[in-house]
Amino acid sequence: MAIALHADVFIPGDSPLHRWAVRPKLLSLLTLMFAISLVRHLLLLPWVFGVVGGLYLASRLPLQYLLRRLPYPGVFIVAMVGLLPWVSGETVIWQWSFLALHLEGLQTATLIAGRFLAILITGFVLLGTTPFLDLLAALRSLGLSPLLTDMTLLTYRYLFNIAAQLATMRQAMRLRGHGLRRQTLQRQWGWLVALFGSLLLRSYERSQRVYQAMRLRGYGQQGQGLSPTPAAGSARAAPAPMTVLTLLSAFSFVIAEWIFLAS
Amino acid sequence: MHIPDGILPAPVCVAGYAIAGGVTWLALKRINQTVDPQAEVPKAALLAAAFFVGSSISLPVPPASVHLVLNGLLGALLGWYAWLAILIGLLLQAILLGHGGLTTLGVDAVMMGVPALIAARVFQLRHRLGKPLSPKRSLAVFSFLAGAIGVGLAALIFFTLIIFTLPSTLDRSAEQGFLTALMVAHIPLIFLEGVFTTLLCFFLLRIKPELLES
Amino acid sequence: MNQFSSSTPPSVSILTAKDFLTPATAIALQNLSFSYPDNPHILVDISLSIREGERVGLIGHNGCGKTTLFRLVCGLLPPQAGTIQLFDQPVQPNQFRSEIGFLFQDPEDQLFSPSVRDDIAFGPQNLGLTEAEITARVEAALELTGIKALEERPPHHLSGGEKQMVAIAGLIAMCPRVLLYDEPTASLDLRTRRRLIRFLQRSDETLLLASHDLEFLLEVCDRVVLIDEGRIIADGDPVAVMGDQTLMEAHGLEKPHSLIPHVEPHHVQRDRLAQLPLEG
Amino acid sequence: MNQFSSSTPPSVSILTAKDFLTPATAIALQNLSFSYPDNPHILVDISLSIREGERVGLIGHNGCGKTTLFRLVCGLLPPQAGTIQLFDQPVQPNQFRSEIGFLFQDPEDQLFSPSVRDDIAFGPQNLGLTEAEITARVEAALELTGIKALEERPPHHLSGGEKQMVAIAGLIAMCPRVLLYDEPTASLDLRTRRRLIRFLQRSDETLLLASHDLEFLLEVCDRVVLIDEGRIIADGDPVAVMGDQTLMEAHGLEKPHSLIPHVEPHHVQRDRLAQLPLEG
Repeated sequence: MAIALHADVFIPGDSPLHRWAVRPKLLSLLTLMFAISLVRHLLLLPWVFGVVGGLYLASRLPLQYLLRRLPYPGVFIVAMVGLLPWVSGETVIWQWSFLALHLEGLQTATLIAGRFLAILITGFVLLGTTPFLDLLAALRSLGLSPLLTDMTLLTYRYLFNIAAQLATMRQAMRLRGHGLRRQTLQRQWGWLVALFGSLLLRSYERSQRVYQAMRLRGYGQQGQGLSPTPAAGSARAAPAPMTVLTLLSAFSFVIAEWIFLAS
Repeated sequence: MHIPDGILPAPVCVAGYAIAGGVTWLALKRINQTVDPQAEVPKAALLAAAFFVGSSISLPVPPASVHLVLNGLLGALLGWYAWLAILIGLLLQAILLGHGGLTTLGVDAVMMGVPALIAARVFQLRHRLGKPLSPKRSLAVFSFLAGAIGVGLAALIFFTLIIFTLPSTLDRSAEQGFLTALMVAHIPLIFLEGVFTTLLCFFLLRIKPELLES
Repeated sequence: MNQFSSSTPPSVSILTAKDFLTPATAIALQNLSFSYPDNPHILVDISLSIREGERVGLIGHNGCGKTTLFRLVCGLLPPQAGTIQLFDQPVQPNQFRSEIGFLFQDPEDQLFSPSVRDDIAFGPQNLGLTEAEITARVEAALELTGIKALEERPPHHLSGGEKQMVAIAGLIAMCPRVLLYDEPTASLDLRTRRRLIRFLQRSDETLLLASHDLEFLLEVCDRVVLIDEGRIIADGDPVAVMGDQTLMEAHGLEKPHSLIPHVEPHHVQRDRLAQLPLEG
Repeated sequence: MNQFSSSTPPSVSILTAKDFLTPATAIALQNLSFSYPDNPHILVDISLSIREGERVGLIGHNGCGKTTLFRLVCGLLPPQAGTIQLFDQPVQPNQFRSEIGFLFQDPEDQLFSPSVRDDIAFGPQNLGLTEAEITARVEAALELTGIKALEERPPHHLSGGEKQMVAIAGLIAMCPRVLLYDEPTASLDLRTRRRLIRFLQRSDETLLLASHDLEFLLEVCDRVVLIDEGRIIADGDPVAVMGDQTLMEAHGLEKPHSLIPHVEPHHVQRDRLAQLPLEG
C-alpha cells in the first residue's frame, strides 16, 4: 500500500484507560469528541487541550505513538485550512503586495486545526488502549447488526492478506521491468486495470472458498456468526471515575460554549 | 475523499450520523429480504478489502497521477452491500490509517455511500434501458455512467459541505460560483473515473462475468 | 482401530465414535457421476465404500476429479447422478453435517477469524454449545494439535505449517468422524510434513487424503484409490497399487522411490552431455 | 554447458550469454547478512559463488532464509551487510536487472493480464522493444514452454500447472541469464512436475531452485546448498550432500528415498497396533 497499514494500532498496557471497560469508554470518548466539535471559541482551546492532554497522559501511551500517527492526517488538515487566513476575514494583520494575512481567517484556521488535533488525540487514546476486536464486540453489544460485524471482521482479517498480495504482484511487475521506460497511456492503464481486476478476482475467488469453509463449520446454523470475543484479560473492572470525569469535561465544553454565546 | 475531524460544525456531524444510520437500516432490511444474505457476506467483505487496498493504486494521467475513488464501481459490483462496504472501509481507514475521522464518519459515509447506491441503481438500469443497445455497448454506457455518477455526486456533496460550512467572507452567490467552478474543474476526474470503471467491467466480463451480475 | 478391520461388514446403523464394535460404513458412494458445464465427465459412475477408521489415499493427476469428489462428499456440490451416504444418512446438498471436516488446500481459506482461539471456537459456537463446552473443545483441539502456544496470535502472522495445524484444530473441535484432506503436504517443509505424518498416524478419525506426495500416503494410509479421468482405476493396498509401475505410468503417475529396488543408484549417471543445448 | 565446469575460475568481466568460453561468475555473494526487525539473523555472513550455467538447489526448512536470499539477489531487499554481484555488477536495491528472473511460489502473483499472450508480452514491452521484437520473443517463449495452445486464454482460467508454465514463459521472454525458482513443484501433480523437470534439464540459464522436493532437485541440479538458521551448512554434489543422513537429519531434513539402499521395504511393516489411540 501507499501507506503501511498500522497493524500495531493497539498498545498493550495497564493504565486506567486500558482498564476502563470498553462500552463506557467508547461512549464517553465519543461524547467528548462531539463536544469538542461544538467548540467555536478560541479561548476554550487551552481547556480542551488540557483535558485531552490529561487523557493522553493517563493512557501512558508513548509520545512516539502520537508522532508516528499524526503526520499523515496532519498534512491533510494543513492542506484544507492553510488557505483560510489568506482568503477569509477583513482585518489585515500582515501584507505583502497582494498577499494579505487576515486575522479572522487565521483564527478560524487555528480553531479548526485545534479541534482536529484534539479529536484526533482523543481517537488515538481510544484506539491505542482498546484492541480493535474489543471495540467491535462493544459495538455488537450496543446493537450493531451481526451481519455488519461479520463483514467487518472478515474485511479486517483479509485486508492484510490482500495488501500483501498486491505488494507481491507489484514486485513481480517491477522485476519484469515495469516502470523502466515511459509507456503509452493506453498500455499503462491497461496494465493497471488488469492488476486491479486480478486483485478483485483473487479476492472474489477466495471469498467463495472462505464461505464454503465457513459453512462446513456450521456458519448460519444457529445464526451465531463470527462473534467477536473480547481479548483475554480485557474484561476488567471499570474505573467509574474515568467515565464521570470524561463526561463532565465534555459537558463543561458545552456549558462554556453556551455562556460565550449568551455573553 | 473524506472530510476529517474538526472541520464541520457538530450539528452537521450529528445529521451525518443520523442519515447514515437510516441508510444502514434500509440497506440491512433490503439485504435481509434476499434469499441467503449470509452467503454474500464473505464476498462483500473480501471485495471491500480489495477495494480498500486497490484504491492505493495511482493511475498515470500526465503530467500527474490520480488516486481513484471507485465508489461507483463498488456500487455496481456490490449493490446494497456497497453501503456496508463503504461504512466498514471508512471505519478501518480511520482506525488503521488515522485517515478520515470518527466524528465525521457519518458524513463521510453519506458522501461516498449514497452516490454508490445511486450508481448501483444506474448500473442495474442497463437491463431495462440498455435493451436497444448491444450487450457490450450497454455495459460500456452504464458502467461509465455508474463510475462517473459515483464520484461526481460525491464531489458535489464534498464541495457543498466545505464551502457552505467553512466561515468565509464570500457571499452566497460567490460561494455558488466557486462551487460551480470546482465542479467544472473536476469534470476530467469524473470522466477518468467513468473510463476506469468501464475498462474494469470489461476485464471482469472477459474473465469472470458472474461478478457483474450481483 | 485397525484391529477390527478383518471383521465382517457392518450392519449397525448409527454409532457414536466411541462405542462401536464392528466398523460402520463411514462413506458409501453409489454410481456417482458429475460434470461441469465446461468439463464433462469429471466423475463417471463412481462406487466406493469406506469403513469407519480407514485411512484412504486418493491419487491421480490434477483434474482427475479428486477435489470434486471431496466437494460432493461434504455436500458442497450436488451429484448429478448416484447417491452419497455418510454413516447411513444420505448427504443432502448444502445440508450441514458436523460428522465431516474438510481441510482445504490453502489453510488461509479457512482461518477467517482474527485470532487462533476464535477460529477454533467458530465451529463449536455454531453448534450452539455452551461457553463451558466450547472452551473445553477449544482446549482439547489446541492440546491435540500441539498449538497451545499460538492461541492468542492472529492467524495471518503464522507460518504455513502453523496455519495448517490451526486449520486442523478448527476441524477437530467439531468432533468430526470423517476428515478430508486436500493436498495437505503441498506447502510443508520436511520437518512440518513429518509432524503431520505423526499426527495423522495417531488420529482416530476416518481419513480421506488426496495428495501427490506418494511417500506421504505410503506412510499414512492403509488403502489407496487411483482415479483417472473420473473413474476408479485401482483400489487396494498402498504398496500393491503404488508399487505397480505399469499401472502407475499408464495414469500419469510415478512409482514412489521408496518402492523401487536399488540395484544401482538411478540419479547419478545422468548424462548431461547427451542433452541437446537449446537456443535461448 | 557442463563441459566447461571443470575449467578454471573465470576472470573475464562481461560476457554475452552466447559467446563465452570460460563460464563467468553469475552470482557472487560476499559476507551477506540480513535481519528482519522481528526476526534477526535470517542470513548470517553468507558467501557463495555460482558460475554461469550451474543449476543449484537450495535446501533447508521453511524460515531458513531461502526466500530472503532470493529477494536479496534480485534486488527486492537491500542487504544489511555484505555485497551481491550479478555478472560482475553489484546488485543495487530496486534497480532493474533484466539478466535475472524470479518465479514466485504462487504463479497467481505474477499473472494479471487478460490473455496469456498479453502477459508474456508484458516484460518485453517494458524493455521498450519494437512490436516485431516483442512478437518474436513471445512466440519463442510460447514455443519453448509448450503453451502455444493457450495463448488467447486468460491466465486466470488455467490450471495450476499451466499457470506456472505461463509465468515461466513471462520470465523467459525477458531473456534472463539467471532464473530463481521458489518452490516450483509445490502445487504440481506428478505429470506436470515431470514436464517441469524435463524443461529445466534442457534449459540454458543459470538456475537457483529452492525446494522441499529433494527428488526433484536430485534430477535437476548439479550442486546443492544446505542452509540452516541463515548459514550455509553444506555445499556440493547433490548426491553427496543429500545422501548424508546424519547431516540431513541434523538440520530437519530427510534423506531422499531414492538414495536409501533398499535392504528391506521400510514402509510395509508399520505396526499400527502398537500406536496408542488418542481420545478424540
